[in-house]
Amino acid sequence: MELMTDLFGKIFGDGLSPTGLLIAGGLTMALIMSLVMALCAIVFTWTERKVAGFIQSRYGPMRVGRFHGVLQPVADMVKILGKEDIIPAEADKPLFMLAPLIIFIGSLLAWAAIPFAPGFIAADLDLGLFYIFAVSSGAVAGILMAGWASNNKWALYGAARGAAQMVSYEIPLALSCIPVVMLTGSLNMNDIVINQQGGIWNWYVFHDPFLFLAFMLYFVASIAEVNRGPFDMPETESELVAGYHVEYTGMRFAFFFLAEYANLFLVSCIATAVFLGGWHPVAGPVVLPGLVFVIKAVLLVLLQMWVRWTLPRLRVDQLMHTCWKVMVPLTLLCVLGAGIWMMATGELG
Amino acid sequence: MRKNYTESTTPPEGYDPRREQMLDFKVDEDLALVTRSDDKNFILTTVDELFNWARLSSIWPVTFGLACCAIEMMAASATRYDIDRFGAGAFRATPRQADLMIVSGTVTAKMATRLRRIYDQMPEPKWVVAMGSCAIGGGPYFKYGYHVVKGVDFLVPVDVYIPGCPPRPEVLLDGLMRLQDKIRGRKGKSRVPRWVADYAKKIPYVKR
Amino acid sequence: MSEQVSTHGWQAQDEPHDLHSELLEINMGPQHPATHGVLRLLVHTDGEIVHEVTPVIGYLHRCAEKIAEGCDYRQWMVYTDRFDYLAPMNMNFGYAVAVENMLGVAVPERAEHIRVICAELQRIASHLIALGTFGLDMGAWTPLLYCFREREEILNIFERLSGGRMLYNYFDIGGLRFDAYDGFAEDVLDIINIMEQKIGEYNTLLSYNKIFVERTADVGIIDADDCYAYGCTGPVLRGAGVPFDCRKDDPYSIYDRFEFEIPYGEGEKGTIGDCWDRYMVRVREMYESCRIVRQALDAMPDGPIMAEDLKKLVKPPVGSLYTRTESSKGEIGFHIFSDGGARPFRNKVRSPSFSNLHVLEKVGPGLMISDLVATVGSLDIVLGEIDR
Amino acid sequence: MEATAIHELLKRRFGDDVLDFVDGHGQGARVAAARVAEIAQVLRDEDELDFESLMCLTGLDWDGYDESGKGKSVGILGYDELGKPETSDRVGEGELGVAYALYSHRHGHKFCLYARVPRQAPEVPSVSRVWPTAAWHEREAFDLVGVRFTGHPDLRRILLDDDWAGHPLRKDYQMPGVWQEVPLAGRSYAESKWGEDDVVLPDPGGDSGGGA
Repeated sequence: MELMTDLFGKIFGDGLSPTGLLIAGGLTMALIMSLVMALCAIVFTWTERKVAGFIQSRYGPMRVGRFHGVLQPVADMVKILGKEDIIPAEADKPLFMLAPLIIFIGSLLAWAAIPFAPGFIAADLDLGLFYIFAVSSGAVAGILMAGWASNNKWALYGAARGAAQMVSYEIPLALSCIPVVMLTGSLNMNDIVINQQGGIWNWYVFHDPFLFLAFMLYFVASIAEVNRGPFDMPETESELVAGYHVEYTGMRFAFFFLAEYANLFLVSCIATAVFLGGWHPVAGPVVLPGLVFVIKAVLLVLLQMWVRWTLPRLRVDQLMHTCWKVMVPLTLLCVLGAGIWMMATGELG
Repeated sequence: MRKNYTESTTPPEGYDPRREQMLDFKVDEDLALVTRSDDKNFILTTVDELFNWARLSSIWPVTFGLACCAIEMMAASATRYDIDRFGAGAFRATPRQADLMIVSGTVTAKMATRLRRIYDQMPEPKWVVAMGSCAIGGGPYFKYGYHVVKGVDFLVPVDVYIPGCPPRPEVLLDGLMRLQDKIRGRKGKSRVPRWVADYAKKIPYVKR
Repeated sequence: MSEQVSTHGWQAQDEPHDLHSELLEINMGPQHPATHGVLRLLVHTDGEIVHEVTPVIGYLHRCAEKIAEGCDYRQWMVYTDRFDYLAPMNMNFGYAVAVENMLGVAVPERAEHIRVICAELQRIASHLIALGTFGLDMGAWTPLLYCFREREEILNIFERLSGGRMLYNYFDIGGLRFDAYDGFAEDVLDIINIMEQKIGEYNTLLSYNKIFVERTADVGIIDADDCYAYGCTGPVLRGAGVPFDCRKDDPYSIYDRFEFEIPYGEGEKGTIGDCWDRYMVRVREMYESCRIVRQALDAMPDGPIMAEDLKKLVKPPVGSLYTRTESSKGEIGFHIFSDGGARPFRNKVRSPSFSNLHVLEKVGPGLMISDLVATVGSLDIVLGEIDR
Repeated sequence: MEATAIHELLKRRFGDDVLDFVDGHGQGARVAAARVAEIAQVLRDEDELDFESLMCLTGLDWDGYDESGKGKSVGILGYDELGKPETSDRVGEGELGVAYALYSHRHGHKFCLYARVPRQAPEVPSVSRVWPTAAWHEREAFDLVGVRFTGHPDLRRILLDDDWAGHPLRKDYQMPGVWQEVPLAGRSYAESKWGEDDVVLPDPGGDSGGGA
């Protein structure tokens, strides 16, 4: 945001008060972030279908928009805009209408603290990482509301599963980032990224074995957190039809749809910033920091898609088992191990 | 019996060797025409046209398999035929998010009310494709089918009829394109090339 | 579960009396991605646990048995295609054998060999769908499309053979409708060679996948006694550790001439008779089918493909006969009652999926919803033959 | 064990309730309908018989059966060319029947039971306690033919809906024109709504089965 306020400061000179600068900069940044979010959702729906096609030895969208169906997501979105909006008669209307917005806003808010490039961060919070986890966990409320308000048994099942799953996986997700926080001594996202400068071996993922394990755990937990295969319990198409959004049509469904892909990118961005050195390239000086950041995040997204289209899905009890009996102890082990490592190598304090 | 077989498969006179090429999508001029007309829609003249383009480009069918034809519907969405190329590969399990109901198979009396309900649950605009002889008019179950509805258009309005028992996936794709024509607002003519129609007329009627 | 309201005095005062939990009644189907067609499962659940499951069938009842009384024996062959539309050749085979047994007709050698080749290829194709859709029930999309990819190759052969892509009407009473085309043997050999490699691919992708094994091992156990009691046959019975196969134990056609094993469940990953065993039986059966096809190709003679002395309108003698053959789903039986006329007096079809689905009432309670989906998937039902 | 020997054995156990031996294709015994369940119990439990598997249970309507074997049995009613149900004044007569096809996995032998019941009171004891698989087969026979199985745990229609009228596999069954506002009658080609514009012609390159 500083970048934006500086920019506006240069443009308007003294014409704007500091408060005005702050508001203008904040609004611009919010706009950019929403656009990035919408754009990534649109791009990733297309990517998902192409990746699925590639894995399944077919093409995926080919016809809409001449080259490899590049306009497919645009067509999807425009079509969804034009669909009839149905609210079931028995549904709890206010909650039904609110739920998609909560999920959408939950993932939108989290974007504020993602550092794409030096200075290019909407809100450079001291508690950045904490803020991200806190805000994005609001999606649980949205899923529960959607499932409850739909007045549909499948939706209720999806919501119950989704709530259990997301609340549980918050813990390994956050815990796996703790070693990094210990190393950096800060929750500020910018600080975390800046501490990783100087080539690939300074990235936290390769700092020590415990951090590598922590990254792996983070990756698995993040897939579960965004409800994608093999952890797509809340929507399990072959069991719960469509899970919590079974009754949603048109634009309201599109919000879920967008939020899913935005979240997908979000968790990848967090992983990039926290473990993969953020905007720092593999080696050499920092060039095009934003691009480097996005490339890393997109690669992670592709990895998630690869996983989704390859693996079968877990059962709901196995999912919880994995979380509480495997991942939480392992993340705690990582915290402990990283601490011991720091003491041994004298990095502590 | 063997004799009949050879008779009916030997190409009659006037058989066009271009046929083999025409079946290949890459050189299919008809398909090229469709894609080229998509280009025209880039220049958006009216909002209507934009929406029509979006609708025809992203027809999401509901996962609604009834009988034999459902397997061909699956085949059409699977590797070789890949209905996803036309943007119609996102099969939605819930009718709330679907645009197209492919009635793929025999509609029975017991299923009729359920079919109607699924249709009612779909949001407008929605389309129905009657796939296969059974969905068109009872098919082979016409004469003694006490439990078979003789055509799904008794129950819901149908946009495209795709004959066959079951229709090949290619024909389903063709039906999808006819549906696209219809959405586009074109006069939906059954655009079978002349040589195909001529060829069809020359197939000898085999009487057993 | 209403009886769980406590009777302790102090608790009864504190809690309102109407506080109780109920079982949730949910309808799985008729339109549901996991029911393999238009099956409806009436499920009573307590949270994720299934308390009671009642299959409701008949949504695809197409009156084929009534139609049988209205058309002659040959004409009805078309409808047998549409019972198990994933394995029409096996259905044709079963019906043809049934009527031939009644007539006492000997089928020419060449026709028998082509029949066996077709039936075994069809078994592979059907098992491919079973594998793929089972994977889909587990949430693995990709294996389904791989399976479809290989299935298309088999359908190619059938299409050249019979003219139909999916429903063939290829077998006729007393033989076959058409002879094999030139190069049939080479095509089949190609497919067999491809298939034997691809099965390994499926094993890597799905069968021995850790998550897949976790999901299917020790789930939905159907033991041998249940199978006998509920009339389960085919891979369900063999998955329960009983090496019973009509091709071997009640031989028809020329199956007694071929060497092949009957794979059966050994509880490799869990208990005998769990979903994984049933799945694996199908995978191994595909290998065995490949073996049979190779032997049949080697032994295939030249000659006629139709029984010589057979009229167009066949009239089996008075009486009734139950004939069973092994389709890809299990024992397909035709109980034909003849009055000596050109039309069957009554054709009863005993379809394997009908009995295989029935056992769900027994094994369903106690499973989780996900396991129920897995169990239904592992039974590999086809609604066309359940409802007929 | 030979089918004749099984018949002998049953004859010794049940006397006159086991009628004559059916030779020819489906070897078995005609039995009195009232004692089917007991006979079934013996067939399953007797060690030398051990029919643990009921392969098939068929319900059928013997109405208008041509006993002479000339194939002159009564025809059934369907829909005519215009899709309207055919009607007839003929009232069904004759008996209903049930046939059981049994198999023993252990001994590898087969046997059939044939029972007939009068049309007015078509009651047969259920064998679903002997072979659980019979439960669904009996429901189907009840549904399509109308044989009532006494002692069945849950005798409802299975394929058709609960409020369906009549039993379709009876020879005098008249096709329904409408059921619960669902039209079941057909219509002629001229009446059909198929607009020329909408009909997609198939590619004659692939003739899949039948179709247009």
